[in-house]
Amino acid sequence: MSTLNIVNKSPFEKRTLEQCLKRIGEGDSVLLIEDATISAVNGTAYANLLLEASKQSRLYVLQPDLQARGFAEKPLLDPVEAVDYAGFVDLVVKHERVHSWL
Amino acid sequence: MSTLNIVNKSPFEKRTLEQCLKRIGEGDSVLLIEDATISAVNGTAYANLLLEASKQSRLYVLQPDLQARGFAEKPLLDPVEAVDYAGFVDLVVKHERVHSWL
Amino acid sequence: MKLAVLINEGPYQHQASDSAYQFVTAALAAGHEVMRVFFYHDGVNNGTRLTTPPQDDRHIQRRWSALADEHKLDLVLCVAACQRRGLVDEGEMKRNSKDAHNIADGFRISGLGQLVEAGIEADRLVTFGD
Amino acid sequence: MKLAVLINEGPYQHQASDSAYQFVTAALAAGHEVMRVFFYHDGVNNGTRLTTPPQDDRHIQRRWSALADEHKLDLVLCVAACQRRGLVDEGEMKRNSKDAHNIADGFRISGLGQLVEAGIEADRLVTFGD
Amino acid sequence: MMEDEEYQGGEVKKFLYVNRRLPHGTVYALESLETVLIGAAFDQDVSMLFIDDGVYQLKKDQAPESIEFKNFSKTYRALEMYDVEKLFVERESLEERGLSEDDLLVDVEVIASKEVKALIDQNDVVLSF
Amino acid sequence: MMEDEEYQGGEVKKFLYVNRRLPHGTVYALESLETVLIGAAFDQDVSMLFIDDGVYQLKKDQAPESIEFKNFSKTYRALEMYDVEKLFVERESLEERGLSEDDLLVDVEVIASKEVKALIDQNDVVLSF
Repeated sequence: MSTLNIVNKSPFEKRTLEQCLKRIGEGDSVLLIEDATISAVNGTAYANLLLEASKQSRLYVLQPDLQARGFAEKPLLDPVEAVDYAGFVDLVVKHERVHSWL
Repeated sequence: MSTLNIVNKSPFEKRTLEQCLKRIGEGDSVLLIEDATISAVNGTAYANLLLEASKQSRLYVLQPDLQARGFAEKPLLDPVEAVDYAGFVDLVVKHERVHSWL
Repeated sequence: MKLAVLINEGPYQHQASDSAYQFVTAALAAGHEVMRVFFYHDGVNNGTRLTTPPQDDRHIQRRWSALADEHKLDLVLCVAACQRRGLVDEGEMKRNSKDAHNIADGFRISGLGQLVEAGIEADRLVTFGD
Repeated sequence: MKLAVLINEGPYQHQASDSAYQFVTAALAAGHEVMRVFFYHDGVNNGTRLTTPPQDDRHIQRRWSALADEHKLDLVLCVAACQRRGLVDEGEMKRNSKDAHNIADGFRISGLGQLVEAGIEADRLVTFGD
Repeated sequence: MMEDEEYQGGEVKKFLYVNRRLPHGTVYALESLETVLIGAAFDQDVSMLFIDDGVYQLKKDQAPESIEFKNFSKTYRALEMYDVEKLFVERESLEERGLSEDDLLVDVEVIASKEVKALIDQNDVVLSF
Repeated sequence: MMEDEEYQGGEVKKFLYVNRRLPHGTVYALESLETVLIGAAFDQDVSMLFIDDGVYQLKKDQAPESIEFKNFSKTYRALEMYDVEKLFVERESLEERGLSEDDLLVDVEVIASKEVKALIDQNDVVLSF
């Protein structure tokens, strides 16, 4: 697969998520970590942004960071897959390069 | 005057400016410093946000920070007044409190 | 007027400490009193004497120390933030069994209460951060 | 696979160093090689041995030092970033006429070229920052 | 620091702590809370306002043990013992995030966005990290 | 660091430096540039991409002497001497900010937002601070 894009900030705080999503496409993936994990939860104002992106990119969320913020039990957006740190490592290995959007 | 609100981040990077503007009103002022200064320049996508806010709040921009970023000669939005650090100090003195939106 | 300043970021990475320095200099020039500059969070990193910035760049720590010396400024580093980040004076060195200290002239380490006190006693508190 | 990691923020203020630590631990557990962890910008602040975090909290520096010891990790602090922020080893102490050093076990100070080299030699470079 | 607890200034000011960031990703939420707790010893009039991502600081079920962080969220429940009883949360901030009062771990007063200015205007000192 | 300049690995990779932040407010623009300059000694294939607020790094007339900062913006003009000749700027990022190519202090290749992915895909290593 092409690029693993990592986003770590809440879309309510910074525009990083939308700035990342508009430059990626077929074969790219997005991994939400740290404060960005809350955007994977169902029902936020940015849900559509991710649903739209899921049409061509795979979306992942780092479960331990979501759990830290109190969302282990809340339903996630359908196309988002939860991974742990081992899964994070696998994603890095499977993609050709990693791009951290800081 | 009521509150001097300080914003220091670009509206293209963080949502701080809009988050500040929607909670202030009559008697409040906004001082743009550091990376936020570029929003005072004419012609950016966030010009209307500031023009709207100027209907009830006074807007200031820290000139040395604007100059650092190469905008000393570019026209500013009409309602925005440029101040130097001495002017920044005066604004702090003239308002009842200071609120830095970090 | 009596002013106090809060700085939440370290030197060089963010403009916060620079902006605060320019603000304090202008406030003093205008005849105001700056009763305290409180360094919190990564802001405590401004207080190490071990930096060696490039010679053609500003020396943020020395600039603060010189200003403190000239104007008898009270530069306070938050003790809890110092402990998390490795800012140490002689007292902290002994208390925490460390083998070195790194605090610069003109800075002192004290409690967060000094920030609250500054908020009470100053007419205005101005915060600089990220 | 051969991995390299870049950390751009100091301990405690941002999650970057924590995330990187968990990632490196998981990578090692999965049998990958981590050929270098490079600390740049405020990231160099992870390498001071003078921190004393609260006893019920994680000790970020010691955790890195222990991991380096166990897995022969190469933890490199960028020299230019160290000079701006006050991270000093014995060599830097002498070169810059400082009176103390504060670098922790398992870290070394070297040039930015070590980051570029990591980019060349590793199969993947993963960055953690603010 | 014992000296902090002996403030005899007598002056009482109204302090507003404005919390706008998520917990854990940065240290600000924790260090804001520590300031509030220390400040309680000064017998000032303290309010806390949670807007924007700050509302996540009060989310139930936080389990930062998953990333080896201390779980300080329970401390918000102890604020009452420090006479910090005025916790304000902005309704619009909750709604945008798909959250409701039931998701919060303490009792709060929910206010509208347009009431925030009046709250700020009532205070002497505003601290926002 | 002399040892940096003696890299004998022989391998050539394509490095893309992605710049997305304003200069001066944070140190990232300066330290990204320093990495590019050091990296030049390794004879790699280097490109720089300026998107979002990163386009401000190339703004003419920067005068950070006003805040006692070093003016490193002239260094972008020296990149050619280091064989760093591929500077890409995104058109949409310029437009949103009311800027045009004439505002920039170096010659660049202006590309459309939808071309960014292809550029990234051509590179082996992406560095973004």
